[in-house]
Amino acid sequence: MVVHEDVVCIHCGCLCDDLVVEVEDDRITKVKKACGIGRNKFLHAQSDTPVPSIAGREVGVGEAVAEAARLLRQARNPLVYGLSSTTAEAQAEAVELAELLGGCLDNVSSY
Amino acid sequence: MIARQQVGLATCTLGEVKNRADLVIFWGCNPRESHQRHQARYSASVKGQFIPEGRKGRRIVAIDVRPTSTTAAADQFIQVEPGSTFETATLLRALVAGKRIGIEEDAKVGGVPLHVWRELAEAIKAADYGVILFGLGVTHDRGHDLNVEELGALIREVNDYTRFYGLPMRGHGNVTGSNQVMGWQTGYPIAVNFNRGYPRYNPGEFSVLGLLAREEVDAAIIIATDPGAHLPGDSVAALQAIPTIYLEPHVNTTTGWATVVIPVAPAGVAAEGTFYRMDNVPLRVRKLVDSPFPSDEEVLRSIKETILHA
Amino acid sequence: MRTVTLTLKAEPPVSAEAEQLIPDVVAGKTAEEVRRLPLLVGNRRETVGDWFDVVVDEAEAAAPDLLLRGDLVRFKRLGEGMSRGAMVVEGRVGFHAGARMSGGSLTIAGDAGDFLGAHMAGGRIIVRGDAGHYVAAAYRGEKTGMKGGTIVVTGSVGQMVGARMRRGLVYVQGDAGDVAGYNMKGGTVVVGGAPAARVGARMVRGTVAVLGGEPLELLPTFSYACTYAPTFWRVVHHELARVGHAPRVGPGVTFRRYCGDVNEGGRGEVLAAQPG
Amino acid sequence: MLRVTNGRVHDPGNAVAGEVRDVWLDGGKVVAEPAAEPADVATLDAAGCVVFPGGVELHSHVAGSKVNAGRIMCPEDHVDHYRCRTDVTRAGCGHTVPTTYLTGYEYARLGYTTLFEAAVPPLTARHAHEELRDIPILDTGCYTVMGNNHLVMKVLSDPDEERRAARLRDLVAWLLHATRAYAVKIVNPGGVESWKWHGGPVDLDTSVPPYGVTPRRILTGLAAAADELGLPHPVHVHLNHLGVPGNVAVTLASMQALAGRRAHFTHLQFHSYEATRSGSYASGAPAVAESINQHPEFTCDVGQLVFGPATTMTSDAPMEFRLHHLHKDKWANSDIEMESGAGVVPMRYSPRQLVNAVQWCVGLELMLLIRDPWRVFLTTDHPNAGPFVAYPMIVRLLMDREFRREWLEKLNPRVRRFTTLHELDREYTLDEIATVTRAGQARVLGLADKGHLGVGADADVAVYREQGDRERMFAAPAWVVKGGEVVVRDGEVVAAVDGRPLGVDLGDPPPLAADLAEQFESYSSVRLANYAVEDAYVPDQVLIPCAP
Repeated sequence: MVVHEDVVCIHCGCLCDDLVVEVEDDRITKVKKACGIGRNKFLHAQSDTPVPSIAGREVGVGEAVAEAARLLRQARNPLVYGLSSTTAEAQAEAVELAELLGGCLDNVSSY
Repeated sequence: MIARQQVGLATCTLGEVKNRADLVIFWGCNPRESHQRHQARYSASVKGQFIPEGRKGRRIVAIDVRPTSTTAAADQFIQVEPGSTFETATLLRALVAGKRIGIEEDAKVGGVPLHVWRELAEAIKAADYGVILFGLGVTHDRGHDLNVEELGALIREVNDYTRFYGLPMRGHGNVTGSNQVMGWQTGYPIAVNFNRGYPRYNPGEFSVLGLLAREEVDAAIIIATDPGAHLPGDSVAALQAIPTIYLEPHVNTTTGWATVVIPVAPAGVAAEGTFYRMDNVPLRVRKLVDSPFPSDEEVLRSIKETILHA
Repeated sequence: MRTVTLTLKAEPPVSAEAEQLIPDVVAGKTAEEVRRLPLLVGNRRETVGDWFDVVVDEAEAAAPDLLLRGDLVRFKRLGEGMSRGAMVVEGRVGFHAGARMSGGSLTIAGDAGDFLGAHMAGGRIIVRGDAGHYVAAAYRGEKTGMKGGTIVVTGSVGQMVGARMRRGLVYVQGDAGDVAGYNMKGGTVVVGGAPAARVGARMVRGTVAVLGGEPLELLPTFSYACTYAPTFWRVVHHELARVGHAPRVGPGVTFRRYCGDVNEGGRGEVLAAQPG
Repeated sequence: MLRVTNGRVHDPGNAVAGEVRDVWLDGGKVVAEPAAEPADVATLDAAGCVVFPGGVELHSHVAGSKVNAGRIMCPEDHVDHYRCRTDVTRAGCGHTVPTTYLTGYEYARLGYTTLFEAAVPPLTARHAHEELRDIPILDTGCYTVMGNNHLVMKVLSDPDEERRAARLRDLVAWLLHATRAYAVKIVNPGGVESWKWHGGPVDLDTSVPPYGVTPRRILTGLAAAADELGLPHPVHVHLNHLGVPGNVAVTLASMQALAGRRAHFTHLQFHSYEATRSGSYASGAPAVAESINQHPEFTCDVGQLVFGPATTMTSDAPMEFRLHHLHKDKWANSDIEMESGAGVVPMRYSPRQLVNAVQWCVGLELMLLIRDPWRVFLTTDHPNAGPFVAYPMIVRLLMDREFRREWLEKLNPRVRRFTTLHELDREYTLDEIATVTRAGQARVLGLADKGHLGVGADADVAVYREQGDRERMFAAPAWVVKGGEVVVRDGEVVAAVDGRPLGVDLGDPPPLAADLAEQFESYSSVRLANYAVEDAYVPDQVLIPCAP
């Protein structure tokens, strides 16, 4: 078992950074100090994972990525949107993608 | 976000609230439900360097349209009518500055008697270090960003008397980071359009609700956000009418209909990187476990590279 | 008199930006030259000819320099920056119509989108229909919106009409949405019907005249000053009559005058026309 | 291998003053001329050009929380200033507060290859590094603000002088290491904390709550710590009373207090005002320049005013609040717990405004009256006194007294009563320009491989076509080479290489003292374990050695 101290919570804008998270066999087994919602977020982080798919058909990640690229490149005005629960590093990639596509870019704080 | 482009915003980090704030006004927010440890860590019961008594050392005021657990725990609850944030903030500006107002002494503003607002204005000026923590009840009330603009003007003007700041109670994990990253890479925090090859900005025109309502986009890629939970039904319908690519770690309603679903490693659990706290303090979230799937960052980079090399 | 007539062939799938379509640009061009003008459709650089039939012909003296036909709701920036000539659109238009315009006349027989006449400096815009939010307003972050000219909207407008305007005249024959005259620095907004809440909020100077009578939902930072028949109204009335849109309320009507916004110095005014 | 040939080389660090000679570059370094002509050599024919080392910017605000607050607050700054994406560059926009990518391209297009962000609060240091990473081409670093830091002030409140000095040294090393920064920055020492207590402006001997230390002690304590740690760059000081008439008194007193210690005084223009009898602005430049002239241990940069739009942004929160009251326009502020503050206010400087005209003259007076070009540097305190893209024009002002006279004619005529600029005839030489824009900066930064073209120097070179109009000459280099690669040709970016982060080698500094760690854990809003910036934010940071 690995105990991670001072873990930053990812749930809300508070980013409480004093969580203790226990991991066993690559599964999160226990979360201490978090609020109820934060604890659930960690405990359920590894469940209910979707499968990569195109129009409901299961595919590999590579194929899904290729189809995503094709659809976006085709579009005249694609929208890149969301970005609320991911890292700044991913957000930066999203910005460049929107720039490359010549599309629109927005996040959840515009309304 | 838009409001600070007109008046700016005087703000502070959460540690300043903790260490110094002797007056805390929760306006249109209910942290006891939505940001559950906020009061204990930063804003109410926490003991600060110059507020050693913690909760007893602060006066807590809650302004909301309905009673909540946050308003119940406040020293004072001012229950206002929906749609009155702007009027209220306007009145407080005038009262703080001692301006002549055009209503009678027995009038109500926002459904609240004038004398209550007078007392609040005096309490604001008498505080050593006051803060307004505002939430969706302000930003989603009639007037939207103008409410924040008016609160911003109030906060600014109170600084002629004492230190006084405002902090938005930002919601999901790293929404603050999306404003910051867009800010330094495009110059604008939201609502950017690259049709001309350079960033242009116009909320309303280039923000998600307007774009979808006017059917101005013909494909979408959504990252780390559930539109089913965030957007109104007609926006979701507009997304369903176009090819939509969805990067998401968990099954939800959107994974059920998105054209392309790409599962990702959840950020801060199976992928590391930077999150920005609601007060713009950046922290590093960690990779605690492995995921069978790549991170958002990796997927987005793959898509970008596929397009670049097509 | 030469008229360039553009007839929309098909509605583009996403919005297009048509700031090239102003008399200043098309004047003197052949039909072929007009067809070759660039037109941004989403992220694609296309041409006017891809989307419009273009005819250039001699017409009667009263005809406009530029006539657009069709439902142009997907076309933004029509008439943007025009400085001369007459332009007529027979149909709806998208955002920013007549924005930054400095002269000439733009007539829209249909509804207009947001930011109609934003930052306008001169000339005339007539909309026979409704207009969206931010008519005559300033763009984000800017201090000053409309600086001159006249805008008439025969229908109603959305929120923030006249926001941060400094000079010029806006006449809305119908109703106006919230915060009409927001943070005005000067100029005049006339609302023929009723404005919604917060009229004149954060006004520094300028006038919002409401013809539809009271009660008004005024902010507490406005105070009643007097009831009078201002000469200024005669001038406004005369100007609106000159452009063919004389208000039904006569030039000698009396108004109740409210001063505000006291938070911004209180030198603005909201006028409410009195019946009779 | 790359050869820059036939150019007149201005390399003041190696006493090369306009001689025609070749510069050979290989493996990212300047190398000696090879004995035999190598097979794979590319040549830049710099005939008719001057060859300078790459420019070094030691004081600019380009990355981090307050800069981004400025960008976000001012969309109107960006609308008419933009660049489209190209095959080699990212899109960007902004005039006084450009986006990170555009910042890198614009600096490179002027011939700059090294850049320092001048004020980073430790709590948001990750943010600064994230932005610096997104500034292409240039090598970058940043300074950590410490002049209102609670831990610093707590240590300084210790009456035991020796213990105080030792503990401060350890703390400074720890803070620099935790923030991955390059130097110690002091901003309005004690004044920002005082503002949080509703206190007025502080003087050198004002006792500042809550620890009762004085700005004098903060200044001298941190200067000594920087010296004793042997940091490559001395304390970088933004003095008290910025922008206030009569502040020349506190400026001279602070210099007196620091006499004998190395110190860099930044944007000195803003600190060199006499007060007129009516309390308005007059130049204090002669006295301040004389003080710098007499103290070889001091350096300064000027913070030259540029007429037109600017965006003021500093950690000096009370100063920004005062500025905001001039126009009652937008104002952003952020108090940062236990450390600092920040303010942002947009500005427009006008030549007809007497105050602005005086400020403009004061900057040039300092540049012309300080005799040693190795100790005064050209900056605009970007974007506070104006945007850095005005450098070519300022170079012309320094090199061309006729041009200066033309400009003086455009100023509010009363300015002659309050300044001495019209009496100054000095004209900078190309060598002196090379000194005040790169060689001097590199030297005071302790960057041995920058700012010169000797063998072993970094292969950062700027080649400008000789022209009588020095503004045009310096506005569009024929070539800029960074790390041996041509990144700019004819004033346009042709390759956007990555720059490298610059830091200082402090070894393994001792951990935070127990009492300070306890204080931190009690009153910070983050855990100590999450405070220090991780390696990921400064990949392959180049560590410059200290010489204690």
